[in-house]
Amino acid sequence: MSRHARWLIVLVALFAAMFVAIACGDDDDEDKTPSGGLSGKLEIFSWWTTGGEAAGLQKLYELYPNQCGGTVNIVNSTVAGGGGAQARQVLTTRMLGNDPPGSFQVHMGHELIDSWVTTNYMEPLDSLFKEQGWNDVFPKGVLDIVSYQGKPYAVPVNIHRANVLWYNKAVFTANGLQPPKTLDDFFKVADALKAKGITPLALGDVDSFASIQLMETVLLGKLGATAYNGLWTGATDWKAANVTDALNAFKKTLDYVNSDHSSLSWDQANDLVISGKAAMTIMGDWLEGDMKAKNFTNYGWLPSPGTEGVYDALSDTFGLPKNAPNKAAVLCWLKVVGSKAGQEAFNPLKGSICARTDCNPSLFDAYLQSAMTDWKANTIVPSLAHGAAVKPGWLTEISDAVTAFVANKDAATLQNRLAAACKTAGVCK
Amino acid sequence: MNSSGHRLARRLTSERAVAIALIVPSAVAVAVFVYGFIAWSAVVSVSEWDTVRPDYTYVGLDNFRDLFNNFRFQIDIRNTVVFTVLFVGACLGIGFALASLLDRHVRGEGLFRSIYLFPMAVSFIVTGVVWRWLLAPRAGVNILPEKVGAGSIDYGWYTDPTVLYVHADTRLGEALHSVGLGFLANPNYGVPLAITSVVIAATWQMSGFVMVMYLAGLRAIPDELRDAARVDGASEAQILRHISVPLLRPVTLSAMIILGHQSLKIFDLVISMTRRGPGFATDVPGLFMYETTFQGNHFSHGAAVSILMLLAVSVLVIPYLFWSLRREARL
Amino acid sequence: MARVLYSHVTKHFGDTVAVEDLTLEVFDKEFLVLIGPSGCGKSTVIRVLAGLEKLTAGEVYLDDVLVNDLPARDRDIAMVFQSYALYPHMSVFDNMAFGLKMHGVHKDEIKRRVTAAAETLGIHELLKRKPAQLSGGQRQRVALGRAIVREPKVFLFDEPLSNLDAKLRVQTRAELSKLHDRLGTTFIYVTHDQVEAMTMATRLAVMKDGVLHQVGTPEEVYFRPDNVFVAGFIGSPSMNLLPGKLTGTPEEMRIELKGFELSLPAERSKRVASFAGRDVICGIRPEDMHDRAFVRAEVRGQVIQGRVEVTEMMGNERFLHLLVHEQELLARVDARTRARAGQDVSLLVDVDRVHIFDAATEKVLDKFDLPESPAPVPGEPVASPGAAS
Amino acid sequence: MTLPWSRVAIYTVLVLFALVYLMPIYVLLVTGLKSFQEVRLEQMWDLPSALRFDSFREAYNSLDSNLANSFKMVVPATIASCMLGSINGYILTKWRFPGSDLIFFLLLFGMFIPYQSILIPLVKTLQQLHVYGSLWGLVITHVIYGIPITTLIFRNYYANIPTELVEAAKIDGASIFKIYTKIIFPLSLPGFVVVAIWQFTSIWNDFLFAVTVTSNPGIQPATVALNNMAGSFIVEWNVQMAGALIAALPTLIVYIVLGRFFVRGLMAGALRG
Repeated sequence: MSRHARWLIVLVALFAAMFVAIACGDDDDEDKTPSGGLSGKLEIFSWWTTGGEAAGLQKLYELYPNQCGGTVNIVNSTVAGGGGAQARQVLTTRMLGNDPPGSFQVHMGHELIDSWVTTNYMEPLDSLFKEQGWNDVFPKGVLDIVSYQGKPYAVPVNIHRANVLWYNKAVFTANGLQPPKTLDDFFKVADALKAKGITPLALGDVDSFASIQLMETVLLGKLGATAYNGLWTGATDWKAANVTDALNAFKKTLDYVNSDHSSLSWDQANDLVISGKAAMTIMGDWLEGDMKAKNFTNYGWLPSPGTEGVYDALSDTFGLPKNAPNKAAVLCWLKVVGSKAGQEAFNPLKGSICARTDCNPSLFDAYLQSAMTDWKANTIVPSLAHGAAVKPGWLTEISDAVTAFVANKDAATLQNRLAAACKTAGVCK
Repeated sequence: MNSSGHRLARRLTSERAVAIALIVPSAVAVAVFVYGFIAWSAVVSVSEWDTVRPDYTYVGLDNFRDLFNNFRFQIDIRNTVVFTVLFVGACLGIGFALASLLDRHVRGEGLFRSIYLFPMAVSFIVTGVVWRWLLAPRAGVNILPEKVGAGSIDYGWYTDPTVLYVHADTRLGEALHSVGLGFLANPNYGVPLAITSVVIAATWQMSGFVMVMYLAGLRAIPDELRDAARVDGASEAQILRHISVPLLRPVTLSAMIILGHQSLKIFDLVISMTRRGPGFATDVPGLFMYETTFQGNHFSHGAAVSILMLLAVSVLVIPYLFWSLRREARL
Repeated sequence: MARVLYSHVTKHFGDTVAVEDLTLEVFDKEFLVLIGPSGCGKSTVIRVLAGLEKLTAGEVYLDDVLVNDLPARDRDIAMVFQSYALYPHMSVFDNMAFGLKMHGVHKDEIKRRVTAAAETLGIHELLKRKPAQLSGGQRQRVALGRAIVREPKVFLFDEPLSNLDAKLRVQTRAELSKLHDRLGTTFIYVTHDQVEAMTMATRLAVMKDGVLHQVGTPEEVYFRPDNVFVAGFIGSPSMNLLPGKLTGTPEEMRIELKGFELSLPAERSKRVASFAGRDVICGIRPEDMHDRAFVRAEVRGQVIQGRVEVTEMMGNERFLHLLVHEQELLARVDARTRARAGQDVSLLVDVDRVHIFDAATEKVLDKFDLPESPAPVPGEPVASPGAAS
Repeated sequence: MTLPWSRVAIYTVLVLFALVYLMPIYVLLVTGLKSFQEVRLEQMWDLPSALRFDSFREAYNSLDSNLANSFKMVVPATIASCMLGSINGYILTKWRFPGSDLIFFLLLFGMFIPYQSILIPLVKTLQQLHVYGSLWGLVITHVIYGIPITTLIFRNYYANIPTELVEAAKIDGASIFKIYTKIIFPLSLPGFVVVAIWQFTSIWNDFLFAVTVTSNPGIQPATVALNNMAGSFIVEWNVQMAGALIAALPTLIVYIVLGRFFVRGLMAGALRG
């Protein structure tokens, strides 16, 4: 009897020890800030894994010790894929699991506000903004988008433009065509190209954001900035005739894309443009980095058809999660991100323009200089595909409707579903 | 005798207590992590939890109602049915064919068996990555015939958005309509071609397993039975039909349950190979659940999907578990 | 009418030899029993005939038709397997009907034949059951019935009684004999049990290591074994075999054994005289050693001395385990003997029925004539031990 | 009995199938062995002109820490699974008590549930245990959800060890632990190998738990990293293929070396065929 008891005790002790070991096992990266400077680990979470964006991020890391001092060890934690979709899934489980990184990349607008701010996962940054004088260097429009109830919650690092038409100059010259400025032009040019056996528009929507973004630029081209903005506020009726027209134009656009679009990523679609198999592609301006990475220079750009004078913007931002490990180090990271030096170092590599208005244009290439000009002159609208325009739940429904539409090309159903999604989101009645 | 007998008896009872104590950690772990969590998910599935912040406000069956009205989920149900039928059918067919060929005293049987089975050792993620390239429209098997000078194939595989279904305006569609089955003439009851690519990859991975099961089943049939049938005048084909196949019925049932419940749960393969596919042609509840929950933050909807998946699996598995445990008890 | 002829049949499985150069004729309507120790190839012999094994060499004729390449289903043969090989998923009826269905027999005819066979075998009540619901004996009958309904040219039996208990075996043995008489068909029956073989066979074929050693009626095989193997294998308890040497003159030959010798009667002496000087093996069946108190008068015997190690009472007789000049012998004597363990006894060996084999070839040197069987008169004491010599 | 041409047909079919089954491995290998210049989709099937390990090197460079994570997780999880399964199997076969069959049935059902249905509570619970996002959390998860299958395999294995052995030992006065350590455990080696291989393979190959429990890329196991690599835009497909092969290698080696035990685990997983 006593023998058994002994055995049992040993066994129970083993189990208990296992659990204790497990529970305490990973507390080693508990970050203390010793007096005299920053130290410990600082985990920066993003989906910038390759090319110019990774290089730009690296530049920010290099700036960090200069600006912040101390011995902080920056952990670059990245999740590739899906235009950030995978990274967002990972982030969700981490936040849910109360395992936030030091700071993470998030699109400004509803993606930031509805996912993280209204749910009380983020610290307000009003004192940081005041201390750094950022309220004067970021445009008012941008400040509004990163703020909730009057307080900013994230530091924007860059501005991207989603409505850009990129084209292969050689293809156009060889066929005696002009790149299209309006949708009507576009269809004419596209027919001409199609007749010659060239894919008019390259699309790679294995990640659904590409087709949503295409739809968004067509909506913008057809409806104009005001009506487009109205879609997200309820001011524009989703069932209206002009929306029907716009969606039909979107449908028509899809007639000119490569047949294997659903198996390609956007950069693989760009390969078609580079090789001349396709003439154009509509993609955000991060595509320029891909062109450069592939040593292709003979490209031109225009605002996507019908969107001249409108800047369809998205921005990457960084914020401070509640319970973030090593908070002091994070705050300094945010200072680096928002600084002029930081933005001037990061953006030329990333292929985006500064969110600040005081960056030196001579650091940027021809496209980005033109974008900086447009950024100041154009009407700015939030991007749908990149979470600026609507909250994530709504975007998911739009995304589902578009994914189905791209396969079945049923514009009426698409319109119904988009209208219903607006209602579900509580914006439309 | 008495005193020692008593001592033995007492020790045996106390040892039984120890035995129970030994199984308690596992039982508790499973009770909490399986049954407790299922209950928890069920609670979430009838709650309002719609952001990253938990919200357990009770909303009844609203989430389930939403789901059945959600066109993506409707497509997922269709895809699951189509996938299950094709996948289970292909695995059983190929597995049985290979097993019955290998059972005919084939030289190098061990080698063949290892080759057919090795995909089982590989993860679905690897399978997905590899077959994504093998079935890519501009690569893989499409350009394989070129190597023998036969020209390339132009087939879209998992990028093909075509859904085969009975169109309402065809004669068959009208016939269905006239017998009150008009609703079947709808893409929601069709076969999305893209999913066949996933079926191919999944079959590549799992058919070896079915082969092993069938081979073991065939080996368990006494040779004398087949000899008896031969003497009784049956040809090899008749032996297969009248003796082997009926005797393999339990194997077939086991294989169907295992493959079937796997196809209801499938997730890894789809996420690494095709994701949602064109127009959700390869979307499945597992992926939908994952995206809805961790991308769309609709936790309550995600939980509802998972509860429905659990119900579907239970309907399949619980009777089977009863059946096989009873059968085992009889043996 | 079914005659089977094996002509120089050889069957190898890889390196193992199952049957070596077998030539054997099975007559129409006979009950031939193939007997031998397990692994002797006897099952292969019938499986070759059934068409379940392909020959390595030789020919098999069924009614003068060469059937070497004929598939099993075209041979018109039925077989009862050791395990019965009942189809577990079919009812008794379907089991019996299966072969007929395969041969395209009409439904009504199938029903008639199955019912008739079931009546004969007394399994009419069981037709709807599955094999798993039957007892061993019932399964055996179903297996038999499955063969009978086929009305084949030849019945093959592969140790069909070995899974039955002793009592059932005795009963079924008799029924099989009756069945053979009634059907008037050729039976080929494989067994390792010599009681089955002796009781049912019209002829016995004794095999060992793939080689046929002797074919003959049960009497021939028992009383006049061709060689040491057959002598030792047939008969239970088995024959005592002692090494010795044949010596003497044509008038009186002797077998010199270790520690004693046996003198042969005159007529046998004459027959074996030419083998004088050979090393031989002397075979004495246990029942040919008698307690002198209970021996029939006409037995010509010679007395040997031995010590009783163990006695086994069998009821109608008693086995004596003897040590005779350090050789172990077994005698099967009258139950009334007074010999007991530890005692010395003198036993009378029937020298007319001693078997003599060549030690080198193990072939028989001299067969004795089959005895007439006079009514045994136990209890008559015999004259002097030396009288016969 | 069988005509030669039918033998030919059998072998033809078998060989054709073997080629189809090996096709992915062929592509993985030749792609991984090509230089970057040679890697083009159109040349997918061609043999490399010279052996270059560029792709493998690159894939290995991006996966090495994840492979290490996988090993760090798989080894303790497998060992713990084996121990728990063995004890459970022992109790459920040799020390049955009223209700033990019910417990077994309830355990068994855990094998079949879609893990999606426990995912959300799992995340919350691991967080409360302070193991969320760590390899330990993943180890616990795998051990617990491995209880059903390991118990089943051991139970079936121990069912074949004659109960008389245990009864004899009881009469000889051995305790429940002595019987285990002196009789059952020494006879269990094949069972342990089967379970270890099974758990090793399925834990190594797991994706769903890995992606939800270890969302921090620094500690993600190889399957997740591979999927992320494949999902990435810029990573070349040849590197993905090489990565796939590297990620599959440990289980493939186990399969090749110990295939017999692997099959036994499979069959046990199939309950009684």
